[in-house]
Amino acid sequence: MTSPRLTLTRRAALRAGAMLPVLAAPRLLRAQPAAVKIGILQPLTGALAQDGDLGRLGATLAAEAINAAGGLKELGGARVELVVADARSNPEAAAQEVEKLQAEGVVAIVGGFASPICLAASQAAARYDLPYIVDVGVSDQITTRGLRNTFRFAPGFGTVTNTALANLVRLNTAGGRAAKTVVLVHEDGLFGSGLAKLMQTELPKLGFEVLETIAHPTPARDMSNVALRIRALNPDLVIPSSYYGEFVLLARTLRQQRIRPKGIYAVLNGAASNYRFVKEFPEAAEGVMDCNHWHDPRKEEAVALKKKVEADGRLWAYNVPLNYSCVKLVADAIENAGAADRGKVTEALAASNFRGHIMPYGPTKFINGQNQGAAPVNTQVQGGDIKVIFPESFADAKPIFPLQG
Amino acid sequence: MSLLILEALSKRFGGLLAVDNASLVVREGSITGLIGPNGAGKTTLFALASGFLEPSSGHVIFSGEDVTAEEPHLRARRGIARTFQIVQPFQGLTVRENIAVGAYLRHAGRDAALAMAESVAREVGLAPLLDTPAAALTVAGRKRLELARALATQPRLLLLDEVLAGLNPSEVRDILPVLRGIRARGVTILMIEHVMQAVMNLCDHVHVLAQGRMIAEGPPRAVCNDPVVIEAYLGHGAAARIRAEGGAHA
Amino acid sequence: MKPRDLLPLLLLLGALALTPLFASNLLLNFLVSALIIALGAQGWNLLGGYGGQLSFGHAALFGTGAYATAILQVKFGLNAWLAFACGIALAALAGWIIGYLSFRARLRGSYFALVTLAFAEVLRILANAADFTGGAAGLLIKLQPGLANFQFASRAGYLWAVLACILVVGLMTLWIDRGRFGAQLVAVRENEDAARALGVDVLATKLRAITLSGAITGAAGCLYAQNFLYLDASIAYGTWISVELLIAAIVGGLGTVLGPVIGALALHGLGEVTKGLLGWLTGIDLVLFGIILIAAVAFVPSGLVGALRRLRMRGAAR
Amino acid sequence: MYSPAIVAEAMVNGLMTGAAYALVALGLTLVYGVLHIVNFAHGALLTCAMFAVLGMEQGLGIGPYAAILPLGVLFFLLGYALQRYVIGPSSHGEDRNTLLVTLGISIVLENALLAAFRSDTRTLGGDMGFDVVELGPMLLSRPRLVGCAVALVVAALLWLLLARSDTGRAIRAVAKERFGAQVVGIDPRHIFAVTFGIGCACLAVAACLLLPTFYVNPRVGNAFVLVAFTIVVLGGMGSVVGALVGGLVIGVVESLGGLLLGESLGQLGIFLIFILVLLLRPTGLFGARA
Repeated sequence: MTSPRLTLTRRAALRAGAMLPVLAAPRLLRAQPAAVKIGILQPLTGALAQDGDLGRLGATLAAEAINAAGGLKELGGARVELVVADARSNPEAAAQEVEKLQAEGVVAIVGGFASPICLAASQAAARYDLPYIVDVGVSDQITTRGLRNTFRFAPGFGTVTNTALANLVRLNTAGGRAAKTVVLVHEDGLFGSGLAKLMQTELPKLGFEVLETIAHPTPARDMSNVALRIRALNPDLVIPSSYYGEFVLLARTLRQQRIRPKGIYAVLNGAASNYRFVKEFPEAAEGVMDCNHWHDPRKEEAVALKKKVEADGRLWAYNVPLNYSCVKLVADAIENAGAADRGKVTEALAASNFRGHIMPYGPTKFINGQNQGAAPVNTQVQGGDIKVIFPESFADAKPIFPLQG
Repeated sequence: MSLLILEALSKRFGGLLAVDNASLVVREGSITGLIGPNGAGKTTLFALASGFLEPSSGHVIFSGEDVTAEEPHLRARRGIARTFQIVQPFQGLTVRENIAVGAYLRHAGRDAALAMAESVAREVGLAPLLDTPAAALTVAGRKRLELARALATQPRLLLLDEVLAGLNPSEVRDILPVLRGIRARGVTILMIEHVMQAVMNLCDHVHVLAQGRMIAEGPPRAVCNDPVVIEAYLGHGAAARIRAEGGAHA
Repeated sequence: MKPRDLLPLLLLLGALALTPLFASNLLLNFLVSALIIALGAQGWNLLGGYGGQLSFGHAALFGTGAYATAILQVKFGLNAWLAFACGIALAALAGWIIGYLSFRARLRGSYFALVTLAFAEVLRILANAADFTGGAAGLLIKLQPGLANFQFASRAGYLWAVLACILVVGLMTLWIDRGRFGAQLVAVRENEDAARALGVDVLATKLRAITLSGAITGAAGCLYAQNFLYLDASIAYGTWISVELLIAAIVGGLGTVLGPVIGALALHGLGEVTKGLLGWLTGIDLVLFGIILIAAVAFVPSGLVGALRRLRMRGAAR
Repeated sequence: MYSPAIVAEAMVNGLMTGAAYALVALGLTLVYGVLHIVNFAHGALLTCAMFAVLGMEQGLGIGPYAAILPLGVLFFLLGYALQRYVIGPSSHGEDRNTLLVTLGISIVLENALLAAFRSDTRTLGGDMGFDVVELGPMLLSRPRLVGCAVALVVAALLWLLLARSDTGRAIRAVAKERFGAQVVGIDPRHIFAVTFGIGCACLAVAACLLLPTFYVNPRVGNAFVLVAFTIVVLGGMGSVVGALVGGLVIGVVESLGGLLLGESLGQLGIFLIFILVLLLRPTGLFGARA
């Protein structure tokens, strides 16, 4: 590991040399400490570009907020500068971009979105002991590899599924045990298949009968057959885990085929808590529940941010508050470390006790890189809006279940 | 001693009987001609002999062995080489490289194959053009190239499908001694030819194919005067007319 | 082989081998990625460039190599070097099977291209669904730097490993180029009937080519797995890899020894340059990349190696 | 395991999906049959057309069915220009170059759309997608029924065009014997461009019919490309009737495969058919024997 370090410093020296004329402007040099660079790695092109774009939006807003509030105070008001890199929706490009961010001299990297990208990028970052904060990637492999540099702020598969199941049981109990049979619909990639596998083993233990598990590819051209099978099976509950386009197709087809299960209980769904879907297909969306990442509606900062994003004509989705929070988390760690030094920042992250984020997680506490307080939220589309129904502590609506057919 | 025997070959394409019970014998060391009007099935017969087509019935016997079901490349190894009526050069390669492909059949090494290619090129008069791309050759050049590639496989039997067609008389004159030279080296030749001057000059024995059937065979002169052959070429009653005209002139 | 024939290959690879002395890790990483593609493209080039059989499905071979290496290590605890060798062998076998089925059916041109594409897609769907490939979750090779594990702490190790493979394949290609098999393969590309008439066993020649091609492209897949330590079905068997390999080989120059290497470096370099120039507006960089690709085909139809040759000849003529 | 009613409905669904596939495949098969090129830009062009439909509706208030004619004409011109001034001249008549050029075009189009519209998945507004026609126990989507009917009409028109019109004869002449056609005074470059234009017009129609029940994002066309290739091969490259029948067959196979094996493995069925057809009868069901 010594030779890369050497080249690194040499390169850094060269860069500094190249920048000398700029920095030599004396007033600037004295007035402002060097900006601290944070790498933002998102799939901005390719299949996942929609999510990558949302993630970038959240991160950008966080940097603006930090800088507007006077920058990093412990570092003499240093500004946060984001270096955005495009993972091109594939892990290889992501790993390559990590090298580029490393060369840019970032102090940490935030993002990834998809689990394969997070896995490859965090491993590449580990070679440089570069802290990597996973924004969304839910695969539990991410935090079980023993990589010291990798932190996940949001919940992983295990936590999400457990919460989803616990809430499902509560919902069902409150609804007079209306649901006994379930059909799982999932996309056949890492996220959908993984989730379905967990559900398949856990649901029967909780007294639900899984009638069928239906996998579909992304992109899928047609959901009519999935709808047909659901109609034939006539389950009380449909649990879909798909990306945006496919879930929209499914919901529309179900509606069109007049298939009305007692509930659609999505987990980590790409559309069920997406405002575009709710606005464009209010009828298909009505009553759909989702257990997913969601901002904390009790926090003023979160509400204000949501307003701002919507006022700009942009979409509000969970990627925004998650990336917003992750960037603020890194900024907090830098402040605690007292320097833009990656070793110290890693330690600060590991010991972090950060409350300034806008997710409903409580103060951060990382064990083996996983934020222990992280938990998903249950939402339901009610009256054309997305309401929080669980946890009850900050729910702004009561669940409607079972739906009237 | 007969080198190639085609025994009652038939080839059917759907409803069309292209070759109908045709038999033929090529004696070792001979130049045998195969003539016949257009569409008689000569090229089909060649394809059957060289293995590019499988006969519907009948046998192909080469040097005493039945090769009816053998793939063309295996027949080439046995010593049957053919040229194509529509020349098929390897367009992207030079003349040398083209001929070398044939030479590699008997020579595994590059140097030996290239040496062979050069010597064949000299034999057919392509030596000055060795490094020309095949695509740049004239029609005559391409015909020679077809011949050279086939020769480079060091065949015992050479099947030549109209190597003289499309050449002008002086080009034909130039190539006749080449063919004789090849025979003199002990290579047996079976040729499809329309240029009768060449057939008369070269062939020891001629077979005539018309509408897929063998209608005559014998020494060239005899065959050319055979009324059956004349009728096949010129239509019903032609032989009688020619005889009558000949009589009037005499 | 004359030393003169070897010179360009040795010079290029030698120069690349020296880059770790001065280059940053960023550049080394770029080179490793580009050269893995170059190696795969060398495999594609043997079949597509020399043999004229344009495959759209080399991902089938790349992915088989990659999965074999990963599965043998992760699930069977095999040593990484042995897994590498097995990966190459299995990819060669995959090549032979695909070749046997399609060449026996006499598929050529677009038909062959499409059937290879379909084979790759079938493998992708199966790998995504099967358990022993890790299914959709993919496979993670444990990060354990060490020569015995075929993992290197420094990027230079990977670079040299890839370069060594490229050198071996380059020498082999040169040897083929100058020998009987090469002449017969090119003859098959140019005209199958004529080749057959000259005693070339067309089926066997194509099969040899696709098997070798499978081994080479499979080796690239193995190296990919060792380098990134993570695989899933769309990485290993995705259409993108087939496309990258064939673009690199064609842009570099079909049927040339150095073409795939130069093509892969040029394309990856171009990708980085356009990204650097225009990365601020998502997508615009790839628009420029596409335009340059089209322009390259329009103005340098014989590939970069062909263009370089012409330049040199023009220089010599002066 | 499923009641006959469900299986029957799946088949009807498959036929309706298949009709849309057939339209996409029609353009592809025509271009292949005449130009002998595998057009990699087909998917990206379909995406373009779908964005155009969206733009017509949202920008000009012209619904997808009203847009069929103007977009058909527009895409004919676009396709004509692409082939005449980009693909033709830059590929020098070499298959491998055509391949790269069409690939380049698809990269350009896809990413230009990405830059212009971002990667969001969009749908046509309104609830047109929910219109159903009740047929016994079956609820059939009205837009998809319309799509099916229009696809049949377009295929019939195309067949007529090829069989009866002068242009059609010229196209067939060029497809069969490029040089011969040239000798009798047909300009193959013009005919190639016309063919490509017709192919693109088919895509525009397909886009108009797909969008009411589907979504669009800058990569959506790719979902249809491989299946369109399968149809082209199954039907026989260059055959209009083949593309139509092939599309319907694939639609039904996919639908039943999806029902019985699951959507993911159902896709496998398509590719296996594809491979088997290629290996056993490469000229397809309706292609001329090679």
